[in-house]
Amino acid sequence: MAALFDARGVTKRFGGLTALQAVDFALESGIASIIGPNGAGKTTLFNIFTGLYPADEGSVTFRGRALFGLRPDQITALGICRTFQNIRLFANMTVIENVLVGMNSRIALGLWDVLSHGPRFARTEADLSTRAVALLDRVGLQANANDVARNLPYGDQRRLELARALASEPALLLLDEPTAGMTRTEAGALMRLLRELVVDLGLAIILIEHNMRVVMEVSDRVTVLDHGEKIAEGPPREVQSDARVIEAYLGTRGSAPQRARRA
Amino acid sequence: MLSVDSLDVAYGEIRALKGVGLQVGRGEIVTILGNNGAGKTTTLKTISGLLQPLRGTITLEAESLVGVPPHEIVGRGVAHVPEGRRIFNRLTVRENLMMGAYPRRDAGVPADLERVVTLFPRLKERITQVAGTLSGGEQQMLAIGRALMANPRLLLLDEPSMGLAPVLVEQIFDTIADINRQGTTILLVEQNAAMALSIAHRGYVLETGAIALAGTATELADNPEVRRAYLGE
Amino acid sequence: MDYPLLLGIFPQVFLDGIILGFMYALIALGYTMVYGVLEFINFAHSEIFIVGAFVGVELLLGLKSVGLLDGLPWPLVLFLTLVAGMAASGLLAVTVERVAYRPLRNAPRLIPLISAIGISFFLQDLIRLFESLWRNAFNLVYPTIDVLNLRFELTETIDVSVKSLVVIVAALLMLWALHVIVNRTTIGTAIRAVAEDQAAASLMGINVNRIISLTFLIGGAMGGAAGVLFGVQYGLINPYTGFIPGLKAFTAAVLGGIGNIPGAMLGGLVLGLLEAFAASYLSLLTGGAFGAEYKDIFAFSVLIVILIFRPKGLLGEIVRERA
Amino acid sequence: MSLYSVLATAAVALSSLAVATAPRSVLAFLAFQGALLFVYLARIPTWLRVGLLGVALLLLMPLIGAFNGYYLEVATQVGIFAALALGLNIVVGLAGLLDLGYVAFFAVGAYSWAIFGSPHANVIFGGGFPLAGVWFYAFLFVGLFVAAITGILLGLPVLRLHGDYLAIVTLGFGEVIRVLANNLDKPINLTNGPKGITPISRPPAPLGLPYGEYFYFLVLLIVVVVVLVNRRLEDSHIGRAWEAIREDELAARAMGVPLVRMKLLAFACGASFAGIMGVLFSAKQVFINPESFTFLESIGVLAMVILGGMGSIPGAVLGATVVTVLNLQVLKGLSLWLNELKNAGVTVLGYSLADLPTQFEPAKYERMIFGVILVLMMIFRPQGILPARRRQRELAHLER
Repeated sequence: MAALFDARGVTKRFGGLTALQAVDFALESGIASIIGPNGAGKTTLFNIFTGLYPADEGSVTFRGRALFGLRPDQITALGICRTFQNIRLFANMTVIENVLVGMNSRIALGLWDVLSHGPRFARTEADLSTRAVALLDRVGLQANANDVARNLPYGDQRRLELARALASEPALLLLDEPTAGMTRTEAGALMRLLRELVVDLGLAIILIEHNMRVVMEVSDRVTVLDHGEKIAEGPPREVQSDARVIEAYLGTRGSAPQRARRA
Repeated sequence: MLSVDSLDVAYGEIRALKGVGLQVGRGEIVTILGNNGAGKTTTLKTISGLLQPLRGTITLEAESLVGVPPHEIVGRGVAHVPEGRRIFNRLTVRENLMMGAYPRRDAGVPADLERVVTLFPRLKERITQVAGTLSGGEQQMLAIGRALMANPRLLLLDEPSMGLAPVLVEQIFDTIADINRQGTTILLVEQNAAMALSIAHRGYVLETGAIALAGTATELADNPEVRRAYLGE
Repeated sequence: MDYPLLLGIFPQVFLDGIILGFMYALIALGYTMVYGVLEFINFAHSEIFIVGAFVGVELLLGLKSVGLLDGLPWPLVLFLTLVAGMAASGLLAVTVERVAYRPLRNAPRLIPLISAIGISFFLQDLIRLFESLWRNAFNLVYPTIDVLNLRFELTETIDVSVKSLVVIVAALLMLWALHVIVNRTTIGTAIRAVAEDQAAASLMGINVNRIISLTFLIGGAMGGAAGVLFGVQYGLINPYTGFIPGLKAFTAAVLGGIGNIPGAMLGGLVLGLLEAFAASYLSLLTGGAFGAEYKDIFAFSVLIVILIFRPKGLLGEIVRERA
Repeated sequence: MSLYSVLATAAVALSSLAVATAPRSVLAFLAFQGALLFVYLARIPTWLRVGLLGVALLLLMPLIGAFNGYYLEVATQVGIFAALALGLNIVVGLAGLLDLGYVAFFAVGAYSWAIFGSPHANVIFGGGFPLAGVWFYAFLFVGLFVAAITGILLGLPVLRLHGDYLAIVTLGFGEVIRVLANNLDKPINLTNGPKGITPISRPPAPLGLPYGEYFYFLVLLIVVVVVLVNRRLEDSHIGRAWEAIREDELAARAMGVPLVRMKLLAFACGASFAGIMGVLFSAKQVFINPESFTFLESIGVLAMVILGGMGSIPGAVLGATVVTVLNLQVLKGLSLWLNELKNAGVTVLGYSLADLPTQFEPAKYERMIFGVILVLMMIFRPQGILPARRRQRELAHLER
């Protein structure tokens, strides 16, 4: 049987610069992390997976269906949704409206339903609100439903982005640095939530993370990118001790806390 | 040297800083620790004039910096390396560095250019290259080098480790310590508390827009609160 | 089909196209420089351009009324007219930025654009109002300077007027000067730095407002020069004349890659040539069914096609959008 | 009854009385319009508001029209432009796409009826034209569809463009339509060129209504439908998708909003209203030529949307009223008044008005008015007079 998500030989060039070189990446279930230095091509990979960039070579299949050539909204409708590294909420819309937009690909109303305001319209709208409230509940933002997204604190904005992505009922969730800027407590809570999602909803998750502690704690598998190439892949412990990974990314000298004591 | 007192800053309705006060003495490295949204970047932006405070004072060697536009603050000897580096991607490395010395009319510019490329030999190799083609670490070096071209008395550094591989972070911090040894006072904002405390003399902890803790680097590194919340123990 | 005729007019049409192209190029610089720095279409630039033409015609008419038009050497007259047009348009551009754009610097993008459209409309009628009260006419004709109308016969079918040569030489000189300023001077580097990142530039000690004013001054002055040259070349102007050439010049800027100075020159030339050929050949090739009046449609079609297939223009760089 | 309720009722009653007693006074009619605005804004019970507006629009206005037909003409024009402004409001206000060639769709609608509803079609198809007046009603829908399809055809290639590029391309498109209207008298005479098409058939008016009243009611009906459509779109997943696109196009796409389809929908909706109004306009005017479809008109409609408040439905109506009244009444009135003063040889501060240059005519300066409106609104009140809730938020954080 084909894997849930299978990318093969993905290559992307920007002008003369090769951002990704024949990257393979497959995922059946659970949480996989992608790590690597800035500019290694992690976010570019996400942009290709979600249809925002066309790839130059390679193929990506999701549940056996080829994704290249599909528009981002079609990919979302198939069940892949994402968050952004630098938070891209609809800043002037309310929290609940943000979530409702996320449901767009699951709404089966036509123009005529909207213009005629028929019973189907009323039913659907009511159902959407109920589900949106439930999602906000899940990420702990139920009290903020009618706040304007712009006014939420940083950590809450990240959680709202997660809720908005979940609103599209994805089977695969792509999270771009979800814990950036969160306190350790917040990051821990978020990781527990992700684990819950995997268990409760059978969700598969791909994470881009810089926080190595988070990566080691939560991932089932880790992929390391450097200069657009995959240099290592495997269970977290194995990758952590890989010589190439240490050289390209982790560094060899004493870990930071020891340096702190030295000062 | 720099003295900030009861600083209030707001974005629209959201209050970002509430009565922040801090001192930086000549020759020191002072670090500001804190989580995202705590107000670290806002503090630096207010010092360098990019943001205007609602109230409070900022004085550099007895001169007030409040209300002075950012391009004049550079002339007073404060250079700011902004978050995310913000180098000029379409300019060459040399043009980027020369922009750092834009307001200077003195004869010391060539000597400072020499000093910067000695500090960062990689920049010398790539001096005619367009800055957008540099790697992340090189871009960070360029951003710091560009700020040094203003020949500042006080250097403000915002998250120099951000987005860099752990292996590069160490190099950058070693260089920051070097720059300080050569006589430049440094105010350093960092998420990577361990690294920051390893080179700083003193530090402040910022929480939701207010100073929560202050002390020497060793005091902070030994403080159980700091160890739990920022050093992850 | 009359092939000898088609071939015979070719060089003349080519020359006309080049002249028109330089005119577009000069106007396009105003759009492209401002766009490069502020990412904003200075919609009022077409009026800034036509103000240059009006200041030029007023100066020439003034000189004529005191009898100096034929008394002074013609290169001096032309130089003075150009300088006056450039100064007026440059200062107008700076003023417009100060009054109508600067207060909107941080607003969503459509807002300054709408303000610019407002300024454009306002200026059109302001010129009309002024000229109506001052001369009781707002369609003005450039007074002729005899030397400029002299024509050299290159071959039997092609001739070049002195004014065409003047237009080409003046345009080339100005484009060269601009190139030097932007690429070889510190102030030019500062302009490019501000174009890329205003906040970072201000942290370098660059006075961003001053650089932006300077950009408007240069772009406006180029537009003013184009206005004077336009008047000298084509003679008749009115307050609404600027609109279509402005639009075409913007098309030229987009064609070449907006924000890109060599692109504006290239785009101007390409568009000028296309248009000249369309104007002369469309009617000949379609047996009179479609005439020169379709040249505007032609220009806009080019704009649409370019934007579809090369949205960044001929010389535009492909900028990675950060997700 | 509250003070406001009394005031509102009195304002409507007194101002309509004033118009009845002084049917030639511009000021009296302005007072009537002001009274309606007051009724809309005042804090009075909804039943009273609806009642007063209903009485004023359905009863008083046609009565006033009997005293002075010009006022009914003004009111009808206000209605036409209100519908146009509401159509453009969908495109600019809700979906955030700046369309500078909007009047092109109006032209498409107008020409579709003008050609078939006049003997001009005989030139193209031989005999059998004009179509009978009842066909007008069918052509309201033809105009809608033709304009919507034109909108989609224009939209398909250009909607990938970024905001301000789109603005310029739509401007170019508007010019293309105008140039075509001006020049398609050869090789086949489709539009009769600058001379325009006349006479255009009018529909038979029911109940023997005079045409002034008939068109007034028809326009009113269409405006009501357009308002309804605007509101329903705004409060649906379509409206939310448009807002999301306006906020962050890339994020909207990644969240499953079909970008091109939503933008085309906005374009088509906006265009279709203009198409209907075009058909109505050509029948009402009996004569059309390309002069009615210039860039000036597009900017006029844009000025209405902005003046009222982008994205705001009552704003668009108010904007249409203010701009139309300004053009048709205030500026024209000023010109007439100035001419009378000139002819009477009045002097102001020692300057004889008779010496004013003949080229100076206030009615010709609508561009200046639009220009000043646009710039001042952008600087001092970009959200408009009656702002939409959302636009207020968008701009609030920029204020210092």
